[in-house]
Amino acid sequence: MKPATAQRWANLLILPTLNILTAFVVTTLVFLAIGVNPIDAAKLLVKGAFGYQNGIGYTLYYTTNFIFTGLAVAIAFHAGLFNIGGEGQAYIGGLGVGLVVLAFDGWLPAIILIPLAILAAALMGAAWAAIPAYLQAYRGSHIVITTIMFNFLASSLMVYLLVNVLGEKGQMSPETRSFAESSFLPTWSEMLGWFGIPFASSPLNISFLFALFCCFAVWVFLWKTRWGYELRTVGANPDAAIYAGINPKHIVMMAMLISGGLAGLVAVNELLGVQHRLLLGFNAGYGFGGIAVALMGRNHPVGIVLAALLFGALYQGGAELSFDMPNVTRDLVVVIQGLIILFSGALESMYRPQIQRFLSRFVKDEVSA
Amino acid sequence: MSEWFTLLISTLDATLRVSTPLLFAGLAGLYSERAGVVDIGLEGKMLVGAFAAAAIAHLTGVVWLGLIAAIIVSVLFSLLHGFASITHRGNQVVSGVAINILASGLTMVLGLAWFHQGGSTPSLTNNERFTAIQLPFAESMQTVPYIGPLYSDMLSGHNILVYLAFALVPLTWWVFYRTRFGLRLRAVGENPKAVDTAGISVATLRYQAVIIAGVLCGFAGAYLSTAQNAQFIRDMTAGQGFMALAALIFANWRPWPVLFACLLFGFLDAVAVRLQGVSLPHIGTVPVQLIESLPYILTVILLAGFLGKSRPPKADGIPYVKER
Amino acid sequence: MTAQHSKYALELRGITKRFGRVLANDHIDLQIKAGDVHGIIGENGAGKSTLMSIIYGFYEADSGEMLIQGQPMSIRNSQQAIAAGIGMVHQHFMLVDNFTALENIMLGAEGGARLKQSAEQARASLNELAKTYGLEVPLDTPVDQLSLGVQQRIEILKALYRKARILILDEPTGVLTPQEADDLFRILATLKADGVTILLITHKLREIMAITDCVSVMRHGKMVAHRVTAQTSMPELAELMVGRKVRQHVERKAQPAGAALLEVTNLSVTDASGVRRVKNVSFTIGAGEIVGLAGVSGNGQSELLQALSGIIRFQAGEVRLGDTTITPKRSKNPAQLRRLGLAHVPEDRHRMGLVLPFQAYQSQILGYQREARYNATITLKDKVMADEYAQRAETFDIRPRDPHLQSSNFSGGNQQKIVLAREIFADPQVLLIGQPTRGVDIGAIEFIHQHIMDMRNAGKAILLVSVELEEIMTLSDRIIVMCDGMITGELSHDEANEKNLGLLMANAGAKEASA
Amino acid sequence: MKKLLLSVVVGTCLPAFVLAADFKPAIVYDLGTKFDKSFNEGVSNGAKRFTEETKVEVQEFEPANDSQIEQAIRRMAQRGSNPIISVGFSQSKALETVSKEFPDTHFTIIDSVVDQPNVQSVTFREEQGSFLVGALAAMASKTGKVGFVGGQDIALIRKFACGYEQGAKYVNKDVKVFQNMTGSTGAAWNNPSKGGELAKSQFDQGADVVFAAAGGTGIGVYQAAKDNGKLAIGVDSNQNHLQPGTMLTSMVKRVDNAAYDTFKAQQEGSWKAGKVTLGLAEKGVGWAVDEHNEKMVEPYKAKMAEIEKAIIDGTIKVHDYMTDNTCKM
Repeated sequence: MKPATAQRWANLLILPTLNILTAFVVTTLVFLAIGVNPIDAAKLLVKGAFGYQNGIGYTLYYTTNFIFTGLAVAIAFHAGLFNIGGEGQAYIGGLGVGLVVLAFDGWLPAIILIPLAILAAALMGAAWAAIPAYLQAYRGSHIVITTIMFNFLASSLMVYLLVNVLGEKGQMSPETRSFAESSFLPTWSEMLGWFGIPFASSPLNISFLFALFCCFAVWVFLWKTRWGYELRTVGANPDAAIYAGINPKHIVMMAMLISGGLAGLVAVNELLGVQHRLLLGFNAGYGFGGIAVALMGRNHPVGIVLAALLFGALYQGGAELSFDMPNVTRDLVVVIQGLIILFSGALESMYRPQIQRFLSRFVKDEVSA
Repeated sequence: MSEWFTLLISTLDATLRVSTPLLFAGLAGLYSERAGVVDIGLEGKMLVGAFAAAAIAHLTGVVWLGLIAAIIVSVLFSLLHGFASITHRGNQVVSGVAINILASGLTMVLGLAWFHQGGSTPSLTNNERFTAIQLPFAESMQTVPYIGPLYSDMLSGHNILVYLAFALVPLTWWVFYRTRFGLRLRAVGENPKAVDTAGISVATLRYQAVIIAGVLCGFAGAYLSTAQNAQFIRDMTAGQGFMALAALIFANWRPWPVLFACLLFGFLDAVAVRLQGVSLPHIGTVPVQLIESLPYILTVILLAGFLGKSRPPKADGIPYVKER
Repeated sequence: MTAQHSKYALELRGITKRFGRVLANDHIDLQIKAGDVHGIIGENGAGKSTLMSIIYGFYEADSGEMLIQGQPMSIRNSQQAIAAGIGMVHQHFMLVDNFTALENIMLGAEGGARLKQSAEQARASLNELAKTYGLEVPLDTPVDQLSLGVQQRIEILKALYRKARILILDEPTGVLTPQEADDLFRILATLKADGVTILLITHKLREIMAITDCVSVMRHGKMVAHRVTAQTSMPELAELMVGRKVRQHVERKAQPAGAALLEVTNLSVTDASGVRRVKNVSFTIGAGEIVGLAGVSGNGQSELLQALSGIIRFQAGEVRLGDTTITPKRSKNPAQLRRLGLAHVPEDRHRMGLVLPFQAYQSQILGYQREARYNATITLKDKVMADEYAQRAETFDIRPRDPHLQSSNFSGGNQQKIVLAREIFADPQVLLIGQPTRGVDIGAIEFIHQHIMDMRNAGKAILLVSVELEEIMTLSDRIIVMCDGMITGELSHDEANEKNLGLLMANAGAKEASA
Repeated sequence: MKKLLLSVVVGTCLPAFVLAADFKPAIVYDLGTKFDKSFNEGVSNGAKRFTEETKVEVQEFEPANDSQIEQAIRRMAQRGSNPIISVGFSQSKALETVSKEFPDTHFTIIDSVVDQPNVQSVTFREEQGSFLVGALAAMASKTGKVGFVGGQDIALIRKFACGYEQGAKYVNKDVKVFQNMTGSTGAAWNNPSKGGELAKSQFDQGADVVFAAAGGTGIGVYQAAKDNGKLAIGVDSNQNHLQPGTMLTSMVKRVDNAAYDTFKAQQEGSWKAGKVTLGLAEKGVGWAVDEHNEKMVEPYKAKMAEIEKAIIDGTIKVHDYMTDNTCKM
């Protein structure tokens, strides 16, 4: 094997696997600390996530959200940006869905209404990302900080709107009226029903396919188009980008608009697919989950689908776990999420020296200065 | 004395209480970031500190042990951050995010397993908390017009951690600008290579800085659960770590301005509480959400360069790589 | 044998250092006599700086032994080196910009935990040092407000304040004006008189001849020769540096310059910190002409190149490129300039010329990614790109030929060929070339020079910026010289020699050495 | 054959559990935690009482987010739980969906109305209970100023606030009522620091009795009351024991009874679908008197009884905020 190839495999496969394994080993320790048998828990978790149709439905439904936010984080990452604002962008994407559906669901047919709502989700998500992007590109404000701030601002804004403007009167919780059925996305069980295949009812809807399509589109965009080429150039070497006549400011804007738009699509799955109304906090946790997914998936669409599936399974299996193990709550999934971000992200290179040494034992070659 | 004055005093009194955790965390961030280590994880460290303080104070009945536990646990998380970002040169923002998420999950999982109260710790009695202390002459000063209430109602009657937080500001200034450690700390955040070639270990300095940050976050956490409140509750930091980060940026990474930024943000919070539903002349009712968002909006505006120039330490967030 | 040790201030035995797969220092042996000025010469990338960093404890050697004043020492960090009496002035100064000179000098040698007393003590002893060695610096001004010459003095003071008896200077004159360089040599002479051992790293032969007692030559990570300066000559040293006769021959056919393709008039560039880097520069390049731009690095050549290629904006003057006039108001970005027939080989291929994580065939369209032949409606035509790369790899002998290999996995020479091939194949009218052979092995140099000459012969206008006088003199039809942002003179190919170029580069007497 | 078998399994497994009719009660809690010392905990206490009496285990679940609610209810139904108590208004939409899928399962929803033939909807007249504690607060106040700290700013909490204000004004029409909501998101139920600050700001303005209808946030309010030597009123469950001497009383909402009664009724076969509204008359709401506050409220007991009677017989009409989203006095 050539050293370059060996290196690539190490980066692509061995390192990420070791990192995830470490995260799981630590998770096991946490299980032991709270007196839960980790093997039983793992069995239950897997069974809950994949053992029956309804469980699979939920797993894939969560996966859908994580794909969207994972892609959002990844595309910004390729442009050298760290978008922590997925949470807020998803939220404001929901505002787009809500406004469109509430305004038009009385008279527009589904075939027009749904695409319009999807577009609104993406546009509003993008708009919310546009401000930090502009400030980064043209005013040099650090995007990590501004997107954090914009998460809080999105939350305040949505609360204000839902409580004072959009909220349905006489309703307990601050949420809008239910959407008309013309805005509902077909669920998996409905769609399979058309072909005579029975599938248990679950929130899994057509958005999942849409998310997979987005993965493909992002892959084509990043690696097969000149815009993706320019975006990756800016991320990898901003000086080279300027040299190549690429305006990094435009790329920052473009990357963040796409990123925000993708994050906004969480609202499509959640609101058009499942909740059928605009409500508070439907975005909770997916923005930050997206960071873990992107890091774990090495910012590649295929990796992101796999990582999102893992997180979907953790969410669903974790919920299932708490049915049977009173000591286990959803918070354990949060812990696992944190550990994965830690080991796949911050401590990404922890094992690199060892692997390097291991490789050099087998792959010999020397280049002098 | 006018009602307005009384209201002002009570608002300022609240400002001091609300600013205290921000100040601890803001100073923590100051030490860390001036040494070149970005600290998004203030929130998480406060949270684990709060949990440890409440848990240990409850179990031992001694609040000081709770404080020590908070410091130890928070420092452990700091060391984790250091391990990732100093030893392994990982992405400091990612590490911070991980710490926040980990803290949020871990406090709940352990709290639930140990106390079976939905993640909260049992309520603390007054003996297990930091309670108000009266400054000397607070009673007798009460009657002096203006100065009296200012002293007895606003300055007096806080718990020891409040006074400590404010005392830390001049101390930090002194450390930064009058000691060898401060000189090195400021240098390592600007040009770590210069520090390295001067024969000082960059890693050791940065570890020292993040450990101090951990200690201060421990104080902030202990304040939340054993002084301001009397138990730990899920996610009780409620974004204050990020608010502290905003204050730090607003203060342009300098000690005294950190104090003023924290006081400003605390004041806004205190005002928001009092302004709720009140109709102001000419303006009408200001949405509370707007006032609550003000610190964030102000920080964004500052970052955008409309309120002067934000100048972070040059090496802030950049891992120090010695070899080429 | 053991008795002799004491006469060496510093002795290295078998020092080896590896960076990843690159062997930077290969079993280096070196002996430095106490009180000598000892020169180390070698081309860029020969491993000089790495070796010095090892001596200074900044890097730790993988193997080998070091003796200081005859005593074996293991130096693992700079602190130990400082304690052993070693001081170093780095090529890029190790100063904290917003600290004062005093704070910078004290850093790491404060004396006590509290600053105030130690600052007073430091001030007193620094004044003493300044008097002894003629090293006056303003102690209370932030260093970013001081000139590079003064910053260098601060660096020397830093070492002396730490009682250094062995002083290493890494390329000390690269950023200095000739006057500042003279000052430096005067200071070094004083230090030598005081018994300080000095290691001078440079790739400038003139300096070696002027000031050193002994000289060691490095090439490709190895120590290849040791000479007593008085017993060697510049040609011999040059040959030792590059490993064979340097004087290259590139076929030059007489060719009168054609119509002006690039006309620069009164161009001025001010950088972000408000310093004027290029001052009223005017020149013309005709078709079929190579104009060489010589100068000590840091005298505005880089800024001029970047302004001409559209990477940075210029603030005054105008540039005529063919029929197009470019002014500060009607500026053009690099993409627009490329469409106007301007190509640019940047000075630093890693920083600008390539995207290291990209595969070779992707790096090879950098700057041309929007050209129609690479683009289908939406996607890039990978096949066209890869085929084109294969063709260029053949023509330019880029090894390996694999278009899918990551750009970072090519050697420096081959990386440079990728960049050069890209810009030459674009078939520009005007070609800007910066440091075409920096860090490139000898074989490739000749190859690259030939291609540049071929472009000239094909009637292109070429601006060649290089710090290698040899290269400039070999290739250029005319040579213009820059100093302190201004053009100080112009020489024809036949007029130019190292002496008159050197005079122009120093712009003799025109500059003040003060801060 | 395989397909047939599968469909038989799928087809039979759901009703099979129900038909087995072994008695498996279940609760899906409101978002937030079971141990909120008020609403959820009330339901939990009811379940505990039932378990202690009958030795029947109650299956419980605490959902993490909105989508888990529907999942949890469905999962419970699939496992054959019956009846299933759905706690909190945020579950109404989920329950509406799931109840249609399991027509043979009995559901009880607390605090909301779901109009299905197999759902019992239990709501409370919080305004009546709040009126009572408002009256008590006004009586106990020496300054003529009382406070209210709400959790999330939603109609239900405004209903509490409105009833409280009416009660206070009934006793002393010059009374000043300070009202604060902790916030507008779900986090407002769990922010004791903010609760404490809000209470302190009301104390600073002269209030000496404060009523918190704010879930976990209330803990901070009571703590602040204790630290400042003021009085506080608890909510939902009897919270008098939390800070004895500080807690004037608690406005109890007998969700524990609602839960207990649901299970009991199911066990006895008397469970009925439809709307149940529990007010003072039904002892669904009220004010708590126990050993912790007996002495403090002694002077007001007679007057309170009088008001209680007046509300029950309709002499006092307490306006319900939620009927028109305004608080008419």
